[in-house]
Amino acid sequence: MAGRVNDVDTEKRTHEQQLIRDGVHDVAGQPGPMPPLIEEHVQHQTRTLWGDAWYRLRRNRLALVALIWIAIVALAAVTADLWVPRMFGDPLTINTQTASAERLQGPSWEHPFGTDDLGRDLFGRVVYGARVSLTVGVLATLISVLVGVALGAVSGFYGKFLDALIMRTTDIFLAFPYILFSILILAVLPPEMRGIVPVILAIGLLGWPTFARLFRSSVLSVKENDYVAAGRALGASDARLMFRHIAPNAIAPIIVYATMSIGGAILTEAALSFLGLGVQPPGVSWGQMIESSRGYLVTQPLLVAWPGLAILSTVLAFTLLGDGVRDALDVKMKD
Amino acid sequence: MLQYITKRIVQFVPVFFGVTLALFLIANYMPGADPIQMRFGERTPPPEIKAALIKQYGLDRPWYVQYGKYLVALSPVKSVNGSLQWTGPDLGTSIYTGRPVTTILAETYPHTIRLALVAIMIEIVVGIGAGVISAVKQYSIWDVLVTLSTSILVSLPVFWLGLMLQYFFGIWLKGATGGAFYLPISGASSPFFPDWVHMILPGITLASVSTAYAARIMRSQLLEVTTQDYIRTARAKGLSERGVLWRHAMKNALIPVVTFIGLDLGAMFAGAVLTETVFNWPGVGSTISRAIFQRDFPIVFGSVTAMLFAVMIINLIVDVSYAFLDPRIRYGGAGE
Amino acid sequence: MRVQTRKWLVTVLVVGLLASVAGIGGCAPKAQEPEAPAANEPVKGGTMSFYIGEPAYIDPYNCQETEGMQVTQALFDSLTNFDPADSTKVIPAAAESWEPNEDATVWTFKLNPNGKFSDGTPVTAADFVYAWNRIANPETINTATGKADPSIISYHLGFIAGFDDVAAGKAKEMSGLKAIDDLTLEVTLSQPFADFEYVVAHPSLAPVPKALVEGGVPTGSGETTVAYGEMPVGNGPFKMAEPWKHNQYIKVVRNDNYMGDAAYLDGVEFRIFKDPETAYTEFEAGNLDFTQIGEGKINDAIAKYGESDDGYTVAEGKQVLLGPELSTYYLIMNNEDEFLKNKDLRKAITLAINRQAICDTVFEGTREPADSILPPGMAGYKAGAWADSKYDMEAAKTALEAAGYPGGKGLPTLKLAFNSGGGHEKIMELVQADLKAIGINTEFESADFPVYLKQLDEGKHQLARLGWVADYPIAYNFLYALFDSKSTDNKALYKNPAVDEAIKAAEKITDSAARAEEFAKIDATIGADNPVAPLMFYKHHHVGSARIRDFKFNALYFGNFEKAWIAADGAAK
Amino acid sequence: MAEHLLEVDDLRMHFHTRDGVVKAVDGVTYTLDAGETLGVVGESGSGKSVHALTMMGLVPMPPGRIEGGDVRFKGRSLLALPDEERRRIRGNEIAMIFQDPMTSLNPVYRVGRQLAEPLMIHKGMSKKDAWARAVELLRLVGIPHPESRVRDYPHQFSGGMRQRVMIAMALACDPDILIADEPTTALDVTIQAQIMELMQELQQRTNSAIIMITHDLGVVADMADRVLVMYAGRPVEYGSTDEVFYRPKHPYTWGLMDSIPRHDVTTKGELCPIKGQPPSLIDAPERCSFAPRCPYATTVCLESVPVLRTVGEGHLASCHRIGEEGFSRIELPCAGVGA
Repeated sequence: MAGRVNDVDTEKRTHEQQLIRDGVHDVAGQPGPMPPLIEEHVQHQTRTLWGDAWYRLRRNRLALVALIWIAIVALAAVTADLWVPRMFGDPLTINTQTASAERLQGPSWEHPFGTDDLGRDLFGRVVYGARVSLTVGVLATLISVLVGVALGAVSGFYGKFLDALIMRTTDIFLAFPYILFSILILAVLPPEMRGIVPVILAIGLLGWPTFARLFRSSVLSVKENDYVAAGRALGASDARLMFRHIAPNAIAPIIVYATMSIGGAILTEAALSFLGLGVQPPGVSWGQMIESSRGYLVTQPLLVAWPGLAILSTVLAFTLLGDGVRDALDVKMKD
Repeated sequence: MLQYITKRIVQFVPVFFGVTLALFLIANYMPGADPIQMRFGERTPPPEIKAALIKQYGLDRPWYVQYGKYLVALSPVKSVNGSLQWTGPDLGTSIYTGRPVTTILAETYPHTIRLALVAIMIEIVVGIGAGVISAVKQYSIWDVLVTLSTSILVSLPVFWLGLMLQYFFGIWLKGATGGAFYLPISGASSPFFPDWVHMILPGITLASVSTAYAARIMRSQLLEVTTQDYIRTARAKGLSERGVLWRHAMKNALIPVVTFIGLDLGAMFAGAVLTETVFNWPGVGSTISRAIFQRDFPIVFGSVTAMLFAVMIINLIVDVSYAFLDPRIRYGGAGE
Repeated sequence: MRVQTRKWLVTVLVVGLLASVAGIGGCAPKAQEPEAPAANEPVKGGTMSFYIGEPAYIDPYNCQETEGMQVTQALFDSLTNFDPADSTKVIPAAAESWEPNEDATVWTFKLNPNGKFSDGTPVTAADFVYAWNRIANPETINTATGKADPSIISYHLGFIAGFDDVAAGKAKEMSGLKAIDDLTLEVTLSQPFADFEYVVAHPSLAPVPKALVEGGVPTGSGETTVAYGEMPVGNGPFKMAEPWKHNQYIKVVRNDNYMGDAAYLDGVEFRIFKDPETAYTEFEAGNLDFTQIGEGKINDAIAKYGESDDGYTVAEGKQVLLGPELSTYYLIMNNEDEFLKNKDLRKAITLAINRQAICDTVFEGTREPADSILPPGMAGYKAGAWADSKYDMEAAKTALEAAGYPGGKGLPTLKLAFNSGGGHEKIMELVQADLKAIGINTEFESADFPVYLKQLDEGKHQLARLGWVADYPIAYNFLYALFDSKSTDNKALYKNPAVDEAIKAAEKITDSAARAEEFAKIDATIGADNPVAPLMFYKHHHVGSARIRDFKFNALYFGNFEKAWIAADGAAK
Repeated sequence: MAEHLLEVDDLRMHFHTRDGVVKAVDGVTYTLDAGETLGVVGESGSGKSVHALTMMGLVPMPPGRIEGGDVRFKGRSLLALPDEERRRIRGNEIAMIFQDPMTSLNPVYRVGRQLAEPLMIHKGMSKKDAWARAVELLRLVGIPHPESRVRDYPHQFSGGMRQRVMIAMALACDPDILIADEPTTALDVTIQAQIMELMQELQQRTNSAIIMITHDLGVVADMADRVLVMYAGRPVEYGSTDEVFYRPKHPYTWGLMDSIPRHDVTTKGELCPIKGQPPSLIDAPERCSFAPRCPYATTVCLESVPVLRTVGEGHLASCHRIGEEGFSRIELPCAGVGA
C-alpha cells in the first residue's frame, strides 16, 4: 500500500526548538544532516523526563506554594529546639507552680496561639507536633513504598502463584477498614511498646497493598513494551530488566501516590492519636493535642482549632503537591 | 452473570478466613489483657467468680478450639436434638455486658446503615453534582471552587471537621441565635429533635471526604469522557450539548463513580469509627472500637464477621450494577 | 411524645425566626432571671431527664457501675437506705427496723408490711433470700441472654455464712440466710461485721420477684413479655415504663404501688450517652436536666448556672454540684518493688506532688487535695491524717536524700502506669513534672483498661494510678480493701500484720462512734508508711437544670428522685 | 460565478493555549461541489483534521478561536449561524466519519440506538421507525444479519464492521457532504480497500460530496477529483488530482511523492521519507514553515510567508522559489532512514 507521511508525533517544545535551531543554521548552505530522528527522540525523553517534570512542577503555582509550606513546616520542626523554648518557653515541660496562672491564655505576642490547659505555649506545641506528623508521614510512606514496590514487583514480574498469593493478601488488607485494623494492631500491643514507632509501622505496613497493586499494574503494562521484549531477547537478566527497564518507567505513579500518601499518613496518625493510640504524652502530636483539648471545645475552641489547622494546612500541602507531581509526571490516576 | 457472582463469592472465602483467623491469632498471641477483670473495674473479684467467667467464655481453651467453635456457631443452621434447624448465626455474648453479640449488632447496625445511607445520598447529590458542574464549566470560578474545596476536604481530619461542625452548629450558632436555632451534636435520637435532624452533622462529616472524592472522580471522568471519540461522534451527529452530556457522556463517566460510591458504601457499612466516636453515634464502628479497647473479643469477632459479610454483599451489588452499566462486562470480553 | 416533639421544634424555629426578624434577640435561658416566688411548694408532674452512660446491667443481681445503679436505685428499695441528709447514716427502707446481736454476727431485719413490687405483689423476706442467693450463685442465669452469667458483685455478700460454699458451687443457698416469716429476715455472718447495716443499703441487694425473673415481664403492650433484665420490676418509687432502649434511654415512671410517699415526678428518663462531653452539650442545649460537667467547663458552668450551697442539691441559680464524693484518687507505689519498698523514697514521692496544681488545672479547683486515703464525709476521716500527703518540695528532697538517692542519683527511671482514655494523662503529666523537679525520672506506661488491670494484678507495676469509690460510707470499705494483706485489692502490696489485726478487731465494735475512732487510728498508722500517695478527693462535677427542685445527688453518687419535682413554669430550658 | 455547495474562504482557526497561540488552520481556501471528492493530505498536525472539525463546529472554543475566514454551505455562512441551526446541519446535511472506529462508537449503547439517534433528532422519526431504518442502513453498508446485529453493542463488532456502522451513521440522514477523516487509518489493508469501495459506491448512489482527509496519497489518487496539500496549517498546493500528481510544484509535495513506493520509477526502489519533524505551530515565526526541513530552502524562505499563487490550470502552490530560474525538482540522495 501507499507509503505514509512521516507520522511520528511529538509536540515537545524544547525538541522543536532544537530542530529549528539546527535547521536554521544550515539553511543558508546545503541541507544539513538531521540528527537521526527516532534515537534523538528517545534519548531526549530519558534525559529530560525528570527535568521536564521539575520544570512543569515549578510552573504550577499551587504546587509551589505547597512545597514552600512543607519546607517551612519541616524547617520549623527540625530547628524547634533552637528557638521555640527561648522565644515562648519550653512547651514540653509543665511548671506545676505556675500552671494554674498561665493556663488557657488567649493569643498574645508572648504566646501567639495562647496557652493550653496546663499552661504550656500552644504555638510551641504545634511546632513540636509537626515533628511527629512529618516523621510519621514520611517514614510510614517510605515503609509502604518499599514493601509495596517489592511485593508488587514480585507479583507483576513473576505472576502465577506468587502473584495470586500477594493479590489475595492485598484483598484481605483492603477488605478490612484501615482505621479499625490499625486500632486493633495498636491496641493489642503491649503498653511498653506504645508510641511513635508502632504507629509508623502500623500505618506503613497497612499502606503497602495500594502501592503493590499500583506497581504491579505498572510492571504489567511496561512489561508488554517492546523495549522490554527487546531487552529480554538480548538476554538481559530478570534483575537487570527490573532495575534498568521496568522500574524507572513504573515508578512515576508510585512517586505521585507516595506524595499524597504522606498526607494520608499524617491524617491517620492524627486519627490514631485522637483515639489515644498514637503518640503518648508527654510526647506531642497534633491529633493528640486535639484529643486532649476536646473538652475545651465550648469554652476555648481555639485549643482544638490550632492543631486542626496545622494538620489541614500540612496535609493540604501534600495533596496539592501530589496533584502537581501527578500533572508534572503526566500520570493518569484515579482520584 | 451467575458465574461472575460465584467467582466473587469464591474470592470472598479466603478473605473471610484470612481476616477472622488473623483476628483470632491476634487475640490469642497478644493477650496481655484481662477482659474478664475489665468487668470488675478497679476492684478485684474473688477468683472463683473470675474462673467461672473465663470458663463460660471458653477463654481457657486453645485458640483453634475457640476458632472452631466460633465457625460452628456462625452456621445459621444447626443440629438441634438431632434434626437440622434454622437457628440463625450465634456470635456469642459480650464479655463486658454479657449481652448476645447478635442483639448488640441488631441495635447498632440500623444506626450505621441509616448514617451510611444519608452520607451516600450527600455523596451522590453533592459529589456528583459538584463534579458535573465543575467539569461542564471547566476553568470557571465554579470549577476552581469545587477543585479547591475538594482538595481541602480530602485534607481535613474527619474527627476535627466533626468537632468544628459541633462547635459552629451546636454551640456557636446556638449562642448567636439566642438558643433559637442550632443542631444536635450527639447521639442518634432525642426527644427534642426528629431523628433525621440528628443525622445532619454526622452525615455531613461522614460524607465529607467521600463527597470530595466523588466530585473529583466525577469531574475527571467527565473531562476524560468528553475527550473521547464517541463524544465527538455524538456532536457530529447533531446532538445538542445537553444531549451529548446527559445521553452520551454521563453514563460512561458514571461507571467509575458508581464503583467508587458502591465501595464507599461498603466501607461505611463497616462502621465509621471516627465520625461515630465524635458524634457519639451508636453504630457499629464505635461499638467495635470500644470493644477493641475493652478487649471484648466476642463483639470484635461478631462485628467484624457481620462487617465482612456486609461489605461482600455490597461489593457484589456494586459489581452487578457495574455490569449493568457497562455492556462490555455484561457480555464478557472487554472488546479488545 | 413524638408529635409533641416536632411541635416543639417547629415552635422554637418559628419563635426564633420571628424574634430574630423583630430584632428582639430570641429566648435565652432564663436561669439567672428571678422567678415569680409562687413555686416553692412541690408539684406533681413532669419528667426529668438524667444523663447516664450505657449501663452493663440494670438487673440488681449484677448491677455494679454507677450507670446502672442510678436506674436500679430508682426502681428498687433495699433493706436500708443512706440518709439523703447525711450519707454516713442509714435510714429504714424496705426494712422498718433491724438489730444485730452483740458481736454483730447475726442480724434480724423487720420488713415494712406495706412493701410491694410495682406490679402489686407484696415484698416478702423470701424475695430477699431469693435475690441474694441469686447473686451468690455462680450459675445464675442472665435473663437477658438466657445464659449463665455469674454476678460480679457477690462480694457484697461475702460475710454471710455459707457464701463460700455457694460461690464454689457446693451449695445452692447460703446457710446464713433465713426468712423467719414473710416480714422477718435473719442473716448470720461468718465473722463479726458491725457495718453490715450499710452493706444492705446497696441497691444491688434489693428484693426481686422470682416469678417475673424466671417467667419474664409483661411489657404492658399485648401479650409480649421481655426478659427481667431488660425491664426489671422492683419495689422502689419508680417502675420501668418500657423495656430498656439500649444505647438510647431508659424510661421510668412513678410507681403507684410504692410503700413510701409517691414521687412528685411523673418519671425519669435516663438518657444514654457514650461520653459526658456530649451529654453536657445536650444539657447546655436545654435537652437534659442533669448531667456531668466535662473537664475545662466547670468554672464556666459555675458562672452560668451558679454553685449549689451544699454541693449536693440543685436549686435554681445554684445548680452546679461540687460536693465531695466518697472516693479517693491515689498513686500506688508497689511496696514490694526493689526501689519503692524504701519507705523514704515513698515519702519523697508523696511529698513531691503538687496536689493543688492538679486540682486547679485539670479540675479547675473543683477537687480537693487528698490528705488521707479516707475521704471527708466518711466516719473515721481526720483532716491531715496522712502527714506526708502534702506538697513540700524541700521535705521531699530531704526524704529522697534519706532514701539514699540524693537528687535522684542512683535511681533508675521509674515506670508510671495508668489506663489510657480515662482522662488520666494530664494528671500523670503533672505528677511526672513534679517528680522530675526533685530528680526522679519517670516514663509513662499507659494501657487500655483491661491490659492495665492485668498488669496491676500481676504486680509488675512500680507507680500506678487508681481510684477507689466507696460502696458504702464506711472506713472498712477503704482500709480493709486497700491495705489488708489478704485483700486482692491491695495493689500496693502493703503488708502490715498489726493493721490486719486492728481492722478485724474494729469490726466487732457495734458502737459506730467508737468504731469510727478505731478506724481513724488505723488510717493514721497506715499513713505513716505511705504505701500509696493519695492525690485528691473526688468531688461532684454535676449540674442540674433550673427547673428541677429539691433534687439531691448524694456523696455516694445516688440521685434522690423520689423527692425531686419540676417547677410548673419551668420551661425545657 | 455559480454557487458552490461548499466554499471555504481563508479559514483560520487558532488555539490559544498557555504556551502560546497555535495556528492550527491558517488560511485554507477551496470550494466543493455536489458529487465531487476532495482529498486533503498532509502530515499529522498539518491542520487537515482541524479544518474539518472547524467546519463542523466541533472544535472546543476556547481554546480554539476562529481568527478569520468563512465557510459557506449552500451560500449560508456556517460560522455565523446560531448554534442551534448549526446543530441541525451537523449529522444531517454535513456528516463526518472519524479515524478510529474502535473508539468512535459509544461503548455503552447498542449500535441501533446510536444509528437511530440522528434520525430521531433530524428527521423527527419515531423510535420504532428509526430502528427499522437503522436495520436498513446496516444492510446498506453490508453488515450481515442486520436485524440481529442492530441490537449488539459496539464491542461485539470487528474494526471494519464498526467503520461500516460509522459510515451508516453518517449516511443516515442523506447528507450533502460527507467528511471522512482518515477513515481507514486504523484498519487492516484489505478492510481499507473494502471501506473505500463502499464509500465510492455510496457516493455514486447519493451524489454527495466527500472531503477525504488522509495522509495516504494512494487513496487520494484513487478517489479524489481534486487535492489539497496542507502543511503546518496552511495549504501548500491545491489543484486537480492529475495536476498535483503529475505536475507537483511544491517541494513538500515532492517530498510526499518521494515517500510513495512508485511502480513507474525503477530507480533504486528506495523510499525517501521527509526528514525532520513538522514544526510546532506555537508562535510560528513569519517565514515559510517548511523551510527548516526543505532541502531547497534559502534565506528568502526565512523572511516571509509565501502566498498561494497560480502555477497552472486551477493549480495553486505556495513557495517563494517557484518561478525562480533553475528551481526544479532534483534527485536527492536518501539519508538512509528507512520508512
